[in-house]
Amino acid sequence: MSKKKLATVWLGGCSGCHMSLLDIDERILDVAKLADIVKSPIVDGKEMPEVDIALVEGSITSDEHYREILHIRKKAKTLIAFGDCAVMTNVTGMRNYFPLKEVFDAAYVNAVSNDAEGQVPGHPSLLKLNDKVVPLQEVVNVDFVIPGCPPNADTIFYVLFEFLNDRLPDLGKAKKLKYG
Amino acid sequence: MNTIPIIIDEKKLEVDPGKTILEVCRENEIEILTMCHLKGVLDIGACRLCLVEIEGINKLLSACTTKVAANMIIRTNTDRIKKYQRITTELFFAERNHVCAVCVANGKCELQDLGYKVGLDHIRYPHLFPQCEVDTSHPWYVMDHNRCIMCTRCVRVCNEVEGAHNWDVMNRGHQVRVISDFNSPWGESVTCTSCGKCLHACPTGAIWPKAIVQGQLQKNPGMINELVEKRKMKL
Amino acid sequence: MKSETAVPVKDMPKTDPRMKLIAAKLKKESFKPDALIEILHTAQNAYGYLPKEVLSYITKALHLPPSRVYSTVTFYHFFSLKSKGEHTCLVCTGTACYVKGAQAILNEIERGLGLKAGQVTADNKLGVQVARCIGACGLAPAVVLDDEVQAKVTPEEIVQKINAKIGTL
Amino acid sequence: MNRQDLKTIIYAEKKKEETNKYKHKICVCCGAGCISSGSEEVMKKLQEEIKTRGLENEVEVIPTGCMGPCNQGPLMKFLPEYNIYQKVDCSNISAIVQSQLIEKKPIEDLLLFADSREKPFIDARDDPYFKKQLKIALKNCGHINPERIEDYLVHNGYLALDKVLFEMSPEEVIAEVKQSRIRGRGGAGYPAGLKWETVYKYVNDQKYVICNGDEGDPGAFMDRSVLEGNPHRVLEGMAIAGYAIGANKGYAYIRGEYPLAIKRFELAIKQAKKLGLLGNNILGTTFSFDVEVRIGAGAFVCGEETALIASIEGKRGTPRPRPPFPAESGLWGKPTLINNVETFAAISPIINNGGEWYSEIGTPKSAGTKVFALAGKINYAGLIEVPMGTTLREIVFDIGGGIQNGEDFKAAQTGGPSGGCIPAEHLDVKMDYESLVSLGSIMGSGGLIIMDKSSDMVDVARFFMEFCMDESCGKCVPCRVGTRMMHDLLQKICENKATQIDLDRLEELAVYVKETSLCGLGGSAPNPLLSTLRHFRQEYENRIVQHD
Repeated sequence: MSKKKLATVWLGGCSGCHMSLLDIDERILDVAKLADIVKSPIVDGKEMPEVDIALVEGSITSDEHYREILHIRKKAKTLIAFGDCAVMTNVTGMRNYFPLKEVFDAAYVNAVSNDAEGQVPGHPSLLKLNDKVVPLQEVVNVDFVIPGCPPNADTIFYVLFEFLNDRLPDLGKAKKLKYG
Repeated sequence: MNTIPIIIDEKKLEVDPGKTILEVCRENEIEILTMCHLKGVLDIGACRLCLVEIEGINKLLSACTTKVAANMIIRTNTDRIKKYQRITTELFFAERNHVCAVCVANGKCELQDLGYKVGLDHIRYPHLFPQCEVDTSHPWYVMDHNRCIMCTRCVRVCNEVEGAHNWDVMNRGHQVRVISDFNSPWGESVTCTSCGKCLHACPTGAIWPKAIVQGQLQKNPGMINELVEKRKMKL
Repeated sequence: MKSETAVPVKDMPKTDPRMKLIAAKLKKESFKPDALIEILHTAQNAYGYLPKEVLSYITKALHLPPSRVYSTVTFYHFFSLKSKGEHTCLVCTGTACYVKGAQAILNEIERGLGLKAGQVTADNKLGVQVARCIGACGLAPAVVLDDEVQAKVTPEEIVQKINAKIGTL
Repeated sequence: MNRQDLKTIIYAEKKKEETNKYKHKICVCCGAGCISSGSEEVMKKLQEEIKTRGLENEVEVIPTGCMGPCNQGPLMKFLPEYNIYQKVDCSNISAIVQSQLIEKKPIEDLLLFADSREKPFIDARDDPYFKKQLKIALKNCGHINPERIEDYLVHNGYLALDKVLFEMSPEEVIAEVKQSRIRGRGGAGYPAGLKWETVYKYVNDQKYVICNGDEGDPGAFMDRSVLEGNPHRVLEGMAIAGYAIGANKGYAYIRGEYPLAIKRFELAIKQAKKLGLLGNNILGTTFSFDVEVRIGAGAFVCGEETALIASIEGKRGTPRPRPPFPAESGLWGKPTLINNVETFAAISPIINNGGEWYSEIGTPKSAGTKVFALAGKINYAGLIEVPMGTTLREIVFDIGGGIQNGEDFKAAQTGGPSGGCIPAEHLDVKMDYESLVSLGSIMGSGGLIIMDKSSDMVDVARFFMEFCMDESCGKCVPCRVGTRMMHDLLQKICENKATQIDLDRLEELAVYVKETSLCGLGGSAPNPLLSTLRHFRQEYENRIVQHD
C-alpha cells in the first residue's frame, strides 16, 4: 500500500485543534508510517498539493478563507471538518449575532486599549471579513466531521487512523462525540 | 390495583393503568429521550423527543402526555423515530447560540448529552444566530437567553412548585423568550423569591449562579421531584 | 432592557374616562382572571394601545402574576404595547390580496413613508400594519385606512389617500 | 315565553308578511364586503328616494347579509321580481327606482353581471351563478334582516329548537345529526354526530358548547358571512347542541377582525334572550342555555380547539397534546363540544327536514353542502354554497365566471395555510374531503383562491410558510424552529441561491414537521409546500443552482 498524503489547514479558528493534534504524541509515528504530512501549519509546505485527506480547522470568516476552502475541496479526496469552529462556527461565529460594523467598532474603536485615534483598518491588501461566519459545510461538501473544542487527541488519532486504513470511523458508535 | 398488559418494543409488560407511557418506560429501563419533561412538574409535550409509535394510531404521540391503555403496542426506537429525534436535536442547536466551548454547563448539559445520544456530529441546517440578551441583573443568578431551549421547565417550576410565577413566555413562534415579570430585568422582579429552583430545572446553561466558570455548574434537577414528594408527605 | 416600575393603582388618574371604562369592565367580569383577554380588549380600544400603567393596574385588579399578563399580551397580535399612531393604515396580506398584488402596495407605502410595516411615522401621525386577512377577499387587494376599507386599490391610489389623510389633518 | 307564544309570534309574523301592505321589498346587501363598497350610503339614499317619491307605503327596504358576489357590490335586490343590481352607487339609484318601481321594467345594463355576460338574467335565479348553488347554511343570508329576530322567525326560525325541546330526546337529536352524516366544517371533517355523542356520554354536571368562529385562514370569510347574515341560525344550532349533549353554557369565539359579526351576534343573543329563546327555562321547559361571546385577539392558532379553549380561559392560545380530547376534558377541564360556525348553521335544517334529507345531498362520504369563499384571479369573487362533490371546474367556470382577463387557470389553493394547490389537470376533482386529501390538499374551512400564471408557486409556498412561521405559537420545537428553517430555505430558493441539497433538506423537514408537530397548525404547515412540490416540482427545480 502506497503512502497517503495528509494536509492540515488552519482557517478561522484559534489553532487549538492543531495543538490537540500534536497531543497525539508518539502516535504521530503511527500516522507517519501511513501518510506524509505534506502541508500543515506545523510543516514547511507552501502550496496545497493533491492530498488524500485534509483536516480543516476553523470556519469561513473572510473572502480569503472562501477561496481557500474551494481550492482545498478541489485538491482533497477526503475533506474533514476539524473541530467545533469548522463544524458549527462555535466561538468564531459569536460575532454573527451582531452587525459587522459593531464588531469592528468594538475591536478597533471602542476597546479600552484604543486611544482616540483608533480606527478600523481598511488597507486593500488585508483580507475582507464576510458579514457572517459560516461552517465549512455551507460552502463545500464535507466528507467527515470531528466536533470538539478542541477534539480530544484520542479522537483525532482514531479518525486519522481509520481513514488511513481505508475504514470509515463512526464517532457515535465509538462514543467519541464531544462538543465544547 | 389491576394491571393491564402492554407491549413496548416487543417486550411484554404488565403495568398500572393511569401511568403515562414515559413513566412506564422509565420504570422498565426503556430509554425515552426528553427535554421538556421534568419529574415533579406538569408535562406539556413540547419538545417532541419522546414521540412513540402506537399501533392503530397513525399519529406519533408524546410518551410524556399519553396514558397507557390495555393492549397498546408501542414502539420507541424505530428508524423513523430515531431520524426525527436527530432532526429535533439539530433544530435545538441551530435555533439559539449554543457555544459549548464557553458555556458553564459544558460537560453537564442535557442538550449535549442528547446530541451524543442521537449521534449528532454536525448540524445540517444553517444556524439562526439570533441576538439574545444576557440578563445579569439578579444579584446571584444569570439568565442567558442564548442557551435557552424554551423547554419552559423553569416557568413551570416557578409557577407550580415555588408558586411565585416570576417566569413566563412572551411573544410567539421563533420569537418566544422566557421573561421575568413585565419583561423587566430579573434583578428588579417583584415576584422572584430567589429560591433558585429554576437553576436546577434548567437543562442547559441558560440559568446559572454567578461566580462560577466554564464547566463548573452543578445541577440537581431531581431535587424538584424530591421536594414535591416531600411536600406530599408533609415532611 | 429597561426597568418598568408600575404605578400603584391608587395613583391612577381617576378622572380619566378611559380608566373608568376599564374599571367598569373589570367589575362586569367580576374580577375573574379568565376575563383577562376581554379586559385587555377594552383597554386596547380605549387607549389604542396598552400603556404600562394600565397593564399593571389590570394585573393587580385581577390578582395575576405580571409575567402571565405580559405573556398573554405579547401572544396576540391585537394587543400593542406601543401607540399605533393617530391614523392607521392596515394592509391586508391575506392570500387573495397577496395573489392580487398586496406586496406591491405595501412596498410602495413603505417606500413612500420611509418605514417598515409595524412602525409609526416619526411624528406619530400614521402607523402602518399588515393584517393576515380582513375577510374582504372579494375586494382584494384591500387596505384599511382608519377603519374604512379601501377596496381594489392600486399602490398610487393608496399613497394619494394617505397623503390626503396626513396632510389635511 | 312558552311554546304557544313562539307559535303565535311566528304565525303573526307570517300573517303580517302575507298581508303585507308592501308590494315590493328591496334588499340591500349589508355584508362586510358591500359595506366596504359603500352599501350603507346606498341604503340611505334609497330610503330618501323612496320617501321623496311617496312610495314608503308600497316599498320596504331592508338591510341583509351577504348575497354572494362580493366584488360586484354594492348589491341591491328587488323582490318579488328577483332583479339584482350590481355596483349600485348613489348616482343611479333614482334611475333604478324610476324604472323598476314606476315603469315596472328593470334596467338591464345595471343588472348583476351585465358588464361581463352577453345578456344578464332578468330573474337572477336563472343565472348559472345561483342555479348551480344550493344554499342550506346560507339559506336566509341575503333575504332577511340579520338584526331582526322576527325576520328569522318568519323563515321558521327557532322551530327546530322548539321541535327538539318538545318532541325529541337528546339521544334522538344526536341520532338525527348522525344520520345526516354532516362532518365538521372547520377543516378536519370529523363526523359531527360522533363528536356530539362522545360529549354526551361523558357524565358531568357541567358541560360546554363552543362555537369556533376564529376563522383565521387568509382568504376565507364563510364564518364571517354566516355570522353577519344570519346570526340566529348559529345561535339556534348551539342551543340544540346544548340540549343534545347536556350543556347549559355556550361560548362563541369570534375573530376580533370581524367587528360587525360580533355586533350582530351579540344583538342576536340579546334578542333571543328577550324572547326567552335563550337563557333560563327556554320555552317554558327545564332546559336552560346561555351564550357568551368571546372575542379573538388575532392568533391563527386559536382556531385549533385546545388553543381556543386556552384563549377562552384568558391565557396564551397555545395548544396542548391530545388525548385527552376536549370532549373529555375541555374548557376548565369539563366535557366540551367544539364545532365550527358553519356546522352549527346546518343544524336547524337537519332537525327540520330530517337527517336523511341532508345525507342525500352531496357525496356518499361527504354529505351536505359546503360554503366556499371564492377569491383571487376569478371574475365573480364572493361567497358560494354548493353540494359536496361539485367539481372544481364547475365552481371556477360555471359559478365563478372563469379567470379574470381571459387568462388560463393555473391552480386553486384550498384550505388556506393548511391546504394545498390543485393544478389545472385536476380541475375535474370533486370537492369533497377525501378527494382533496388525495391530491395533497384539504377541504379546510372553505377558502378557495384561484391563481393564474402570474402566481409563482414557489413564492406561494413561501408566502404560506411565512404565515405559519409568524402564527406558530412557539411551544413545540418542530413548528417553532422547523417552520422558520423551511421559510428560510424557501426564501433561498426564491432568490435562486439554493442547491439540490437544500431542496432535499426542505423536503425532509417538511415531512418531519408534518409528523411531529404538537397540533394541527404545525402538522399541516408543510402542506402548501408539499403540494406545490408534488404538482409544480419543475418550478422548484428551475431555480436550483449547482454547487461549485
